[in-house]
Amino acid sequence: MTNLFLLQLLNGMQFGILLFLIAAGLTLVFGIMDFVNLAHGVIYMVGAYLAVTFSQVTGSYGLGLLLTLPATLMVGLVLEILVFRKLYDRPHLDQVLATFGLVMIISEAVEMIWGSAPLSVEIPQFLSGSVPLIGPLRYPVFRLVVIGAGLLTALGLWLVITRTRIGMRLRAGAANRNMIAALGVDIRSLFTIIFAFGAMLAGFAGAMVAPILTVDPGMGESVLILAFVVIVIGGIGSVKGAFAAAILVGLVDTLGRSFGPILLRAIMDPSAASQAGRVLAPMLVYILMAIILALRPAGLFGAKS
Amino acid sequence: MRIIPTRAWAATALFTAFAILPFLADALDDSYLVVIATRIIAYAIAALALDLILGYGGLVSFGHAAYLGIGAYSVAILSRAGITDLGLHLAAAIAGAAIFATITGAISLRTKGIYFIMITLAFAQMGYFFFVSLSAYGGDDGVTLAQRSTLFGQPVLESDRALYYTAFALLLGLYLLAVAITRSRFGRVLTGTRENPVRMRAIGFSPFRYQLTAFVISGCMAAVAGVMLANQTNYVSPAFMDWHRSGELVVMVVFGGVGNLLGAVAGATVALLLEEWLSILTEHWPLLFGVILVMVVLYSRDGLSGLFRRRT
Amino acid sequence: MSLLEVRNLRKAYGALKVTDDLDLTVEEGEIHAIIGPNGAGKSTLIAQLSGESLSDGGSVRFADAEMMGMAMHRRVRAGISRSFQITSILPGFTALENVATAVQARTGSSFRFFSPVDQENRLNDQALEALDRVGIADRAFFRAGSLSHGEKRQLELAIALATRPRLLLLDEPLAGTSGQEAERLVEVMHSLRGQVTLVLIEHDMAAVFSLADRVSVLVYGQIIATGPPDIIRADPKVRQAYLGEESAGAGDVAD
Amino acid sequence: MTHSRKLLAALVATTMLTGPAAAQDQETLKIGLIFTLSGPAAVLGEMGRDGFLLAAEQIGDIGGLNTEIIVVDDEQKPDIAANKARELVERDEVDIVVGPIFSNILGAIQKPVTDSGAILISPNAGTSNFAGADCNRNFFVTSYQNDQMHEVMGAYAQEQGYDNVFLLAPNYQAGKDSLAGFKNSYSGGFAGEIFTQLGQLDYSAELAQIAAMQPDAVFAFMPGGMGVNLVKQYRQAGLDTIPFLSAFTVDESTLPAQQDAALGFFAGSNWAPDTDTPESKTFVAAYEEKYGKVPATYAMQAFDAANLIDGAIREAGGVQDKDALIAALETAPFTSVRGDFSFGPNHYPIQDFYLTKVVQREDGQFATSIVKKIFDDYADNYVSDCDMG
Repeated sequence: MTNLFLLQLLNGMQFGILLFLIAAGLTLVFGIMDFVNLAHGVIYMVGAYLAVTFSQVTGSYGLGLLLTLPATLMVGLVLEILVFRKLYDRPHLDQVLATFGLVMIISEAVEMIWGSAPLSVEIPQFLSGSVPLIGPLRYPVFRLVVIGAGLLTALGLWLVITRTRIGMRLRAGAANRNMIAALGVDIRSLFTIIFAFGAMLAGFAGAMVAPILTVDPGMGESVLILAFVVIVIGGIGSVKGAFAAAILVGLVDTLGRSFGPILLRAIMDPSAASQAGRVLAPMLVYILMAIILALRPAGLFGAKS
Repeated sequence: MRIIPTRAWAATALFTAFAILPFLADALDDSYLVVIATRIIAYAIAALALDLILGYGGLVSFGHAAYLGIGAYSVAILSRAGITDLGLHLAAAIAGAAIFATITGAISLRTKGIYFIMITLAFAQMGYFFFVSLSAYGGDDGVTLAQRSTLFGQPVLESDRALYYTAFALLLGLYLLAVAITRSRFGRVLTGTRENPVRMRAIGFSPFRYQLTAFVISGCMAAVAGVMLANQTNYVSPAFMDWHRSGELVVMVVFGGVGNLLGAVAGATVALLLEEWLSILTEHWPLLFGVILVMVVLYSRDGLSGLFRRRT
Repeated sequence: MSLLEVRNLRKAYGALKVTDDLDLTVEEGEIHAIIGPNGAGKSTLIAQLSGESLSDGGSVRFADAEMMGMAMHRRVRAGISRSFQITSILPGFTALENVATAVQARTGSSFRFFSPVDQENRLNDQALEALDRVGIADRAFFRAGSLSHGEKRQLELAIALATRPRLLLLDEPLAGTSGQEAERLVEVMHSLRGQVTLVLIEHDMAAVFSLADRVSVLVYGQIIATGPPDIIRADPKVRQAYLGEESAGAGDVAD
Repeated sequence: MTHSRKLLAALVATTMLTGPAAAQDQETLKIGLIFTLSGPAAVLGEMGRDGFLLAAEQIGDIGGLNTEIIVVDDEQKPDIAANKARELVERDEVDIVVGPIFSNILGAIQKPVTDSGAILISPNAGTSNFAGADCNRNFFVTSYQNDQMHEVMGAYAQEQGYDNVFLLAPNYQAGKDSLAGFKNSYSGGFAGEIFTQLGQLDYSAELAQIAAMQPDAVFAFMPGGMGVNLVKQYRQAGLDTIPFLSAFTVDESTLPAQQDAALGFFAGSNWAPDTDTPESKTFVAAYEEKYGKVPATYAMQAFDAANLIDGAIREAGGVQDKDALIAALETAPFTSVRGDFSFGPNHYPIQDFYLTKVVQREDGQFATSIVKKIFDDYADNYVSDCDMG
C-alpha cells in the first residue's frame, strides 16, 4: 500500500508535469500578453499531427520532433499576423470568440487533411519498454523522457524570463505596456515573437505526447480546459504558479481517483461510497479550482488586485 | 435615445414574423419549419438571458449552458415522478437555477475578467459531470421524455404549434421583462457597474449585490429556455450542458451585438439558421462557421446588427 | 467635536510607508487643503479616507462614528464623498444619467426592476440642479465620454455633490482644466463653503490659498504642519520641505 | 421538391440537398442516413456511412425503386440529432432512417422517427430499453444489443477459469452497462473495478494499481481515443503479460493509431474482417478498395442494413405499405456478411459472437481476427420484456 501510494504520488507528479508541458505556451501568451487563446489546444493538436507526418516521412521520431518545432513556429506566426495581432487591445470576450472560431476552423482543417481516424507515431526502440521500479511495478521509459522534457521546459522558461534581456522586456511588458513602448522596444514584434514561441511550445508538447496519447481531432479540446484550469489556478502570468498548479492538479486528480473511493468508504457504506466517488471524481479538478479562486480570486501566485 | 423608435419597429417586425410563422408554414406545407422555429426560440430565450448579464452587466459567463441543463432536467426529473404540469416544471427549473446561480455566482463574482470566464466554465463543467454520473437519469445517455409537459392537465403541447406559441409567449414575456429591467433603476446600476465599478462604489453602491441578482435572474431565464428545449426535443441529456453549448450562446449574443436584447434574439436566429444552412452546403461546415465568427469579431464590433445599422 | 478626526493612520506597501502615523482634524464647514510634494501620499490618504483602499492601522472617526474597515460605498452613505484625480465617470451614460445615478444611490431602493428610471423626475430634477451648479446643464444630454476634459471634471464634481455629502474629498479637481473651467470650479467650491466640508488636494497654489480656511502640509506620509494659509506660507518647516524636495514648487509656497 | 418548398428554401436558407424532382407516378424510396460526421468521433460515423453507401452502390436501385439517399450529420449532439431526424421524416418525408452510431443519439431520435411512421434501422447503437420494455415495431437493429459484446468477454473469462479480473471502464452510462454486461456471464472474482474519467488522457494511476494487483486478466471498455491512450500506455507500462480483454477498445477504427501496441489483445465481436463467408470477403475487398481502410463492424453493420432494406422492399413489393414492409424486415430476407442472422421478436439480431484478437495482416495492416466462437445464435437478455402488442 505504501509502495502504491508512492507510485501514485509519482504518477500524479508525472501527470502534472505533462499538464505543465501542455500549458507552458499558454502561460506565456496568456501571462505576458493578457491574451485568452482558446486555440492553444488546436495548435497543440497540429503539433502532434505534424510530428506524426514528419516522423513518417523521415522515418524517425526524433527528426519528426525537430521538424515540428519550426513548423509550429510558422503556424504561430501566420496566425499572429492574420488574426491575433488585431485582438490584443480587444476585451477578453472578443479574444475568446475569435479563438473559439479558430478552434472550429483548425479542427475541421485537421480533419480534412489527416482524416478523422486516430493516428500514431512509433517511439524509437531505445525509448520504448519499461524499467522495473518496485516489485512487479514498472515504469515506462518514455514517461521519464516526457518528465524530463517538462522539467526542461519549466527550467528553460524560468531562465528566459528571469535571466535574459528579452525576459526582462517581457516582464516589463507584462507589468506595463505603455512603459515598454516608451523605452523604445518594438512591442509589436516582441508580441509576435512571444506568440510564435508559445505556439512552438504547444507544438512541442503535442509532438512529445504523440507517442503516448491518441492523435485524433479531439485531442486539443480534451486538454484545453485542463490547461486553462492549470494557469488560472496558478495565477495568470506566473510560470512558477503554472508549474505549481500543474503539479497540484496532477496530484489531486491522480490521488483523488485512486484513493478517493477508499477514503469515502471509510465514512459511508460501500455502494454509496462508490456512487459518490463516481460523481465526485470527474469534478475534483473543477472543485479544486473553485475553492482556490474563492479563497484567492487571482490564483495562487497571481497579482493581488 | 434616437435609436429607440427604430428598435421598437425592429422588435415589432421580428416578433410579428415569429407570430405569423406557423401560418407561413401552413401555406408552404412545411410543418418542420415550426419545429426548427421552436428550437430557435428556446435558444433566443437563453441568449436573451445571457445578454442581460454579458451585455448590460459586463459579466462574461462561459457556463450558461448549465442553466439549459438545469431547466431540461427539471422536466425530466419531475416527469419521471409523475408531475407533468408545465407551470410546475418552470417553477422547479427557476428554483433550481436560482439556487445554483446564487451559490456559484456568489463565488464567481469574487473574481474578475478572465478568472470569471474560467470559473463560470468550471461550475458548468461540474454540472455536466454531475449529470453524466447520474445513473438514475441515464447518465450521459440521457432520458427520453415519454410526453411533453401538460398545461392544466391537458396534453395540449403535444401539438407542435401549441408548443411553439407557448415558447413564443415566454420569449415575448421575457423579452419585455428584460427590456424593463435594463431601463429600470436596477438596470442602471448594473450598466453603471459595467461602465465603471469604482465610480459606482464612490457614489454609494455595492456592485456585488446587484451583479449577483442579475446573475440569478439571468440563470433563471436560461433555465426557462432549458424547459422549452427539453419539450422541443422530447429528450434530455448532459450534452445540453456541454461547454461548447456555452460558447455557442456567447456567439449568439455577439452575432446580435452585445448589449442589445433584440439583437440577442436575432443573433440566436441567425446563428442557428447559419449552422443549419452551412451544414447542408458542406459537411465541413464548422470551418465556414468559424471563418464567419472570426470575421464578425474582427470587423464588426456590434455584431450583425451593427453591420445593418451602419448601412441604414 | 470635529467632523473628521484621523489618528495614527498607517499604510505601507512593503517596506515603503506611504502613510506614517498620520493625524488630521477637519472641522465641520471648513475648506481644508492638503498640500505636499509629489509622492507625499496625498492620493493614498484620500483613498484611505474614502475607503477605496484599506488601511494598516489607526483610526478614522467621521461624525463620531468609526470608519475603519468600512467599505467605500458605506462611507458614501455615511456622508463622505470623493472625486478622483484621474477622471472617473460613466462614459457610456449621458451627463444627466451620471448624476442621476448618484442621486438614485441615496434615494430609495435600487432593487426596482420594472419602472423606467429615466422617467423618474425626482432623480432627473436633482441631477439637473447639480449639473447647473457646476455649470454644465447645457451638456445634460450628451454622452459623458464625449465631453471635454474640463467638462468631465465639472461633471465629476456634480456627481460627488449629488450624493449630498457632509464631507467632500476632492483629489486635484482642477487638474488639466482650462482657465475658464478652473475659475468656474473654484467658484463652485467657494459657494459650498459652510454647506459642505471640503478636503482639497490641489497643486494650483493660487487656488489653494484663495479657497482654504486651513492648510495641512503632507510630507513622507506625515502632516508636518496645519494652520491658516498665511501661517503655513511662512512656516520654515514647510519652506524647508518644499525647497528640499521640490524646488519648482518652492516659488509658489514662498510666493 | 415543390415550388413552395423551393421558395421557402430561398427564404430561410435551410433546404436539404435533394436531387431533381422524381416523376410523381414512379414510386421512389427515400432513405435518410444520420451519422456522427464531425468532431472527434467522426471516424465511426464515416465508417457507417461508407458501409451503407458501398452497399447502395452495389445494389443500384434499392428494392428495385428509384432511390434517394440523404446524409445528415448529428454532430454527436442529441438535441441537434433529434431535430435533424425530424427534418428527415417531416420535411424530406423519408421512408427509412438509418443511424446512428451512439446510444445517446439513438435515445434522442428513436421517438421522433418512429412516431412519424417511418422505419428506423440502427446499424450500431442497441440500447437495452429499446430491446425490452420500450421496443417498437418500426425500430430494427442490425448490430447487437449493447450488453452482448461485453457478455462475450465475460463468457470467455469464465471459460478460461479466471478468478481475479480487473475491470476498467469510463465513468458514463455505457461504461456502467459494459461492466454489468461482463458480469452477466462471468461469475468469478474481481481484482478491482475502476471507473475512469470520460476522455481521460493518462492512465498511469490505474495501470499502477493493475501492476500491483497482478490480476488474471484485465477487461476494459475504452471506446475511441480513450482506448488508444490506454492501449499504448498499457503496453509501455510492460503489462502485456496480463491478458487484455476488451470491447470497443481495439477495433479497425482505433488500430491505425494503436498498431502493434494492441497486438494480441482480445475483443468480443459479432464479426471480424477475416470472417470466412463469401459475402464478407467480397465486402472487405470492396471496402478496402474503395476507401483504403480496413472496415470495422460499424461499416459491416451499415452494409448489412442496406442489404436488409433491399431484400425487405423486394419482398414487400414497395414501401407504401409499412405493415407489409415491417413484416418483411422481420424475416431478415438477406444474407448477412457475418453469416447467421435473424431477428428476435424485439427486432434485435440473433447471431453468433466471437472472441477476436488483434493481428498484423500480411499486407502490414492491423485488424482483428476471429479466434473462436463464444455464443451461437445468441439473443439478448431483454427480449422477454418486449411486447409490441
